[in-house]
Amino acid sequence: MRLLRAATLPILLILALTGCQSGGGNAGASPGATGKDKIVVGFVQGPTSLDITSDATASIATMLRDNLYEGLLRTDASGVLIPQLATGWDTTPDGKTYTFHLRSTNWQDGTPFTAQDVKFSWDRARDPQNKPANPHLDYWAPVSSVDVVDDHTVKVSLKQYSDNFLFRMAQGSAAIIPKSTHVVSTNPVATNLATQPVGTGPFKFSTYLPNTSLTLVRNAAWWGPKPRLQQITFRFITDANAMNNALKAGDIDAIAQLGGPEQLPSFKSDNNFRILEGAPAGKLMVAYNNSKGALKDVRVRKAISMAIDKKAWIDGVFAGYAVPIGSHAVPNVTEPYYVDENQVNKYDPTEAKKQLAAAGYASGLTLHLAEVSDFPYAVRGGDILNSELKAVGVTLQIDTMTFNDWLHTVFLPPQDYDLTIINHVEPRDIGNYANPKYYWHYDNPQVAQMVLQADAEQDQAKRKSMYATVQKQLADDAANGYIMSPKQIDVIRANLRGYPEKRLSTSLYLAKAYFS
Amino acid sequence: MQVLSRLAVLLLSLMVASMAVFAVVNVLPGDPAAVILGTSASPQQIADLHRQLGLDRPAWLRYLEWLGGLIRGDFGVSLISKQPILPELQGRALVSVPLALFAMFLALAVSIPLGIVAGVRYRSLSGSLISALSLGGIAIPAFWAGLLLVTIFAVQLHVLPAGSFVPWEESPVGALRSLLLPSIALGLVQGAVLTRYIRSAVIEVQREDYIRTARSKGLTRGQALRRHGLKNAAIPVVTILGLQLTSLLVGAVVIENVFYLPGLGRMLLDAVRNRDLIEIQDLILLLTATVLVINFATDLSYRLLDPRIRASR
Amino acid sequence: MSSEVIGLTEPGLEPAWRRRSGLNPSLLAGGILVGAVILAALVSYVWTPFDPTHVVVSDRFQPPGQGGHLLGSDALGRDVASQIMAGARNTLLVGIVTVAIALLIGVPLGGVAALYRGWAEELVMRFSDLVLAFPALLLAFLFAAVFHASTLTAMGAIGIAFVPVFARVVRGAGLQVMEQDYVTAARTFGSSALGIFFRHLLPNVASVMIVQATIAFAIAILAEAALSYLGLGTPPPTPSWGRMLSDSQNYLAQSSTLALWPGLSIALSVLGFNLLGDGLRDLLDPKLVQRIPPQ
Amino acid sequence: MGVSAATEAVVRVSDLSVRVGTVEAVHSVGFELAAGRRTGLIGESGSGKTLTALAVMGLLPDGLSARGRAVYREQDLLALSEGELCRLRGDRLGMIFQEPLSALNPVQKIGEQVAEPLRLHRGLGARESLARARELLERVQIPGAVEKLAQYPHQLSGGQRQRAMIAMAISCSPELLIADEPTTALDVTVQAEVLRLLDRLVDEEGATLLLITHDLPVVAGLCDRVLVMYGGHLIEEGAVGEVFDSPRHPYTLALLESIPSLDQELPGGRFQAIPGAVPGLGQFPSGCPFRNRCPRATEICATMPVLEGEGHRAACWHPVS
Repeated sequence: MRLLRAATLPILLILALTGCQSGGGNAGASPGATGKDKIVVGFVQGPTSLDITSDATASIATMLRDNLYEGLLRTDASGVLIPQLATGWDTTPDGKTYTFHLRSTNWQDGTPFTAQDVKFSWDRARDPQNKPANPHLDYWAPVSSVDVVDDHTVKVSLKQYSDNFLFRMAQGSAAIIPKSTHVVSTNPVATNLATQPVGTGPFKFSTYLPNTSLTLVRNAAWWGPKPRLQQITFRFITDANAMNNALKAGDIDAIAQLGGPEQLPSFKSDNNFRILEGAPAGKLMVAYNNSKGALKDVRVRKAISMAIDKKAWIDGVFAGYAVPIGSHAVPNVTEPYYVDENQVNKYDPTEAKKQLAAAGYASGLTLHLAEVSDFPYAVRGGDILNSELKAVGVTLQIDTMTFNDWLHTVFLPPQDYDLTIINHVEPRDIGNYANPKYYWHYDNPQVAQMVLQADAEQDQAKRKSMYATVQKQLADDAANGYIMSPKQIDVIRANLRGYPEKRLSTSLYLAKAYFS
Repeated sequence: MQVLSRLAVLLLSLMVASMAVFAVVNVLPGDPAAVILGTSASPQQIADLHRQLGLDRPAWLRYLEWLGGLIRGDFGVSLISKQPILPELQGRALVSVPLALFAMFLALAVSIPLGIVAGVRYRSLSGSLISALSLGGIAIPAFWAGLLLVTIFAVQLHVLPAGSFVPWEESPVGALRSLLLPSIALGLVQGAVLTRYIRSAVIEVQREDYIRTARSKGLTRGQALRRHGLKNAAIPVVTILGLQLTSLLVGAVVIENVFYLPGLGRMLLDAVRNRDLIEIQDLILLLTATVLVINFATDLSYRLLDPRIRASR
Repeated sequence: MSSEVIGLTEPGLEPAWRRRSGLNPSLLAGGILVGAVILAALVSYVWTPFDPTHVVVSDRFQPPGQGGHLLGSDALGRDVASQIMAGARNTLLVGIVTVAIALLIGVPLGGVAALYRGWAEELVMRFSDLVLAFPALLLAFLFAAVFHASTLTAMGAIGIAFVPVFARVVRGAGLQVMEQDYVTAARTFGSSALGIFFRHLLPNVASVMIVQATIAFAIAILAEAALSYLGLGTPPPTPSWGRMLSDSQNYLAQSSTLALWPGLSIALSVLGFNLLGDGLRDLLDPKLVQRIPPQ
Repeated sequence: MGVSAATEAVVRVSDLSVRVGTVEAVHSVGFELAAGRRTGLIGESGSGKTLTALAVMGLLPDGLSARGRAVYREQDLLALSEGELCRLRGDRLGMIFQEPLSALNPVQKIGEQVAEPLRLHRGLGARESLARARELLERVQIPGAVEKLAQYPHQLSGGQRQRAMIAMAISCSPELLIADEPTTALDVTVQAEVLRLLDRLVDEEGATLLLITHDLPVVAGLCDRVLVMYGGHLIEEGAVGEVFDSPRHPYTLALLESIPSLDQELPGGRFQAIPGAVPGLGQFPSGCPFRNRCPRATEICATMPVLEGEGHRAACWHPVS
């Protein structure tokens, strides 16, 4: 379960995958920045803070995790957890205690990295009183204590085994921050890391122009092999067209997550560029308020799910660059428990009408859609949904709102809405179904229990089958209108090597990148 | 003396405008915290934000603080980014101001010759053609003109960027290139409006008795228009120019969003979308102040041009 | 703050003898264009080639003329021609409501200023000065931020921005009317202010108002299109020309004609109302038409 | 064509017609302006007298065109190129307009405006021409000429403006001076002064004057000859004394009778308005334009009569005795 706090509002991982237009302007890049050892990468959105442990904007993790900040471990492209600041770790058989052996290295400001920093970082992250709060407070829910064994050894005790724990410690917000320099400033929402980030990674902070660009330079003292790039500039370009054009014009060298997939054909035909079609990530869905009015009736929810033509959405919203999903899981390495539930509630307007009639809405039904106008996918999806629901006799009232409004009316209490289109990009978030107060208001005690049990289950096969049962139940209940998982698509200059080929959205590791 | 009294009126207008902006944002709908957080945020959230914004204090005090801050150059802190607004404002102005100036320059460069030609030859085909074109130009929304220019020069020909901005520090040439299409889109439409006004001013002026007098002295039509007509024609045009600058400013707000330029217009739109009321308050007042200052400048130049007004109070 | 008494386009430049003879080409052309918009809007209530909101993704990006789509289809396979027709409704609605707001507030204000003079007049004039400092779009931005952005905030803002124009024209004309002997006579015989307003003032400013309203209509269309383009105007799924344009911007590479039709519709309607205003001015010959800065 | 003047003609106008669009407003007018003489051109508004003068000067407004001949020193003014005309205008041909406020450039200083012809035709520099302009202003008796040089038209009184206008017109000592109702816009007291000034200057310069006016006493006091126009036709001309004493055309008679008081005795000695109103442009009757208002009109008046007579000529089928 993920908690969102008012203090970290204008954020959210959901921003990540799709060209979100909120928050700030953008800028182009220096022409001819394709120098041998400098790279300019285009991002849709800049971070609101440079403190990776206080900002849940997905872009900050992608830009800074593994490049500037490091964690004890990281996920490689195949989803395998590999050592980073930890050289290795031991687990007790009950899975409740982890002992991390730490690398001997220095912070970018020259002070040594020790176990104290780890304890400081994680104790701080799991403290709900801390401000600014870690956006993923729930990652540390299973943790009972973090103890320093010696300068280079740290022991973490869990209340019970958690399958997700290590995976989550590889995420951005679990990065280790320096205790010595981390002085909380008087500003309640920012630390000194927010403007002067210090990490242990291959690149260190240089300059940050809000809404324009963030520049990192090589950290010569890094523990790993010397990065070939001298400088990385992340440039923020909100609009998909402007971004594509900047790449074509040579202003940038790569687009991290293409905003407008419909423009891919123009890159495909051009030998100067390579399209990196990554794994599907995120769950784009029509979320249902399971506790409201007609939507309490499973037949109505099923009817809406059946009215949705996933193929039309995949083509119309993501130009085909997405895979259909039938439940709350995506077919990629981060969610190995994925099962295909696309057979449930298949597109069938006739059956949808029957279900509605059975539920007593033969003469029609009016539902409200909370549409986030900041997200192109939500706007396009809203138009499609409107047309599809009209075909089965449901009238859609579209209420457009900003993402900020959405957070405060739909996601956070009062959670007053019927339907909303949203893309959940956080991996392994199926646990949200265990929380009946989550904005879907899905309340199924068996599912809730099974989700919690699955995370504590050490047996892989058993765990997998538990998750499969949950997925099946969610599909059968039509808990939400699951539609598709959009693919991670990066477009890069053809002579750029060492760029993560099939990256997960969690980080963009550039220590190995270079121009040929 | 008159200038001083005009200046006093300007300052008074600025005060009133600032009150109006503050009132709309802070007083009219009730609670800015509720506005920022959405219509149905929890009381706890609203109370938190109230404290953060200092809303528990009386409105007049907050108004004075805001105004005092503005005078000292303190524009406050953005609710969303938590960054001080002024530096951002300055950076954005480096995009918007050149954009507006280029567009105005372009509009004048197009409209002065065309307007004069159309005015002098208003009975001939060329004059009518210019007139018809400008009538069409008035009807074209600048943002559509921008889209068409993007289609032609960026999408089809790939010669100019479709948007985004190269900062001046990185490459002045790149920055200019980024501003070229938006300036053209904005300038052409404004130019069409101006052409029309210049044309009618020139036509009107040509019928004036003093032009006939000038010709009776032995000046040719062209000489009479140049020596006696243009300065007179400039008087109504300058008035329009003031209004045009204002609409150009507003047009720039829209066009920046067409070309994704990180200017004041984009900042304003983002602030509106994010309900960053502090930023909105600052930006709207800034733009309104610009409008008022432009009006003031128009008034002054009008006086400079027309001795009749200069003399009478 | 000085507002010029000058038309949007130049006053009738033709000599009187030519103007009187024959047809008024502005009136004719403007009438045809405006008539076409009204016709499209009315017909769209009973018939459009397709349901303008009906999505057929497999049918997207049809070029004009293909698959029964006269003007092609958009990124979701919706029929562009049908959307243009239905969009005309929205355009007219915005124009009508905007002008109505401006008239309903502006005319009484101007009337009060002319009838009562004194501090009432001063108040009205200072109020219009204040509002004039806020261009329509800025006002719309402010409203969108404080209330929820919708067609209503857009129309309200544009309408209010027009109020001073109407108030000033009515006041100006009203002052002239009040000087007339028959009005002075009516007042000495005890006609109420309201009576004078309706019997003498309104009929006298009617022709100015008609011309002014027509020109304001054109500006309102432009302003609403800009707001919808920016996402602060008409919300989906109601078809709107401004929003069609903003949609089309994402697909300029796929279909360059997508940006053409809504833009052309806006431009032609604006042109139509401008021409109609010019023609009406020549026909009715009011002398006090004020200029409204476009956009 | 009868030659009535003993001296040589400065301008000889013949068969001059002016069209306003498709409507003919001045019909085949012909007359001569004898050197050194003063000729009055009278008629009501709309009679075509100003158009005739403007046609001679080549200053007709856009949309109006002139045909015929107006010969000045062997050159037909109507056939000259704009450039050739410009060399004559302001130098050899001067004109004074009716409304001095609108006829002066409101945004240019008086000095500049008066000096302009001198720069143009005499090639004087800024300083010289301004000095000459001051002399001219003094000559037209504008008080405080030095300050006035640097003032704008709106700062002068009506009479001063007209004096400045006159100064401008005579700056190059023109051979022909056309004054188009030079005093109509002025106060009555000022009118007399300006006329006296004009009288004196024309004498001093030895210029030929064409004075356009609807003010008959002015013509009587200032001019040698008089031309009467009605409906775009020249209907009577002759020496002032002859025409005013014994008008031949019923219109001239009516005009004279409509004047309340005059130095000389009027036929009948009463004040009488001309019946009916002057028709609008293009709405005059065919033939004699006055026939619909004329008490003597008969059917034959449907044909336009020609100017007849020696020295004193009139175009009427039924002339007054």
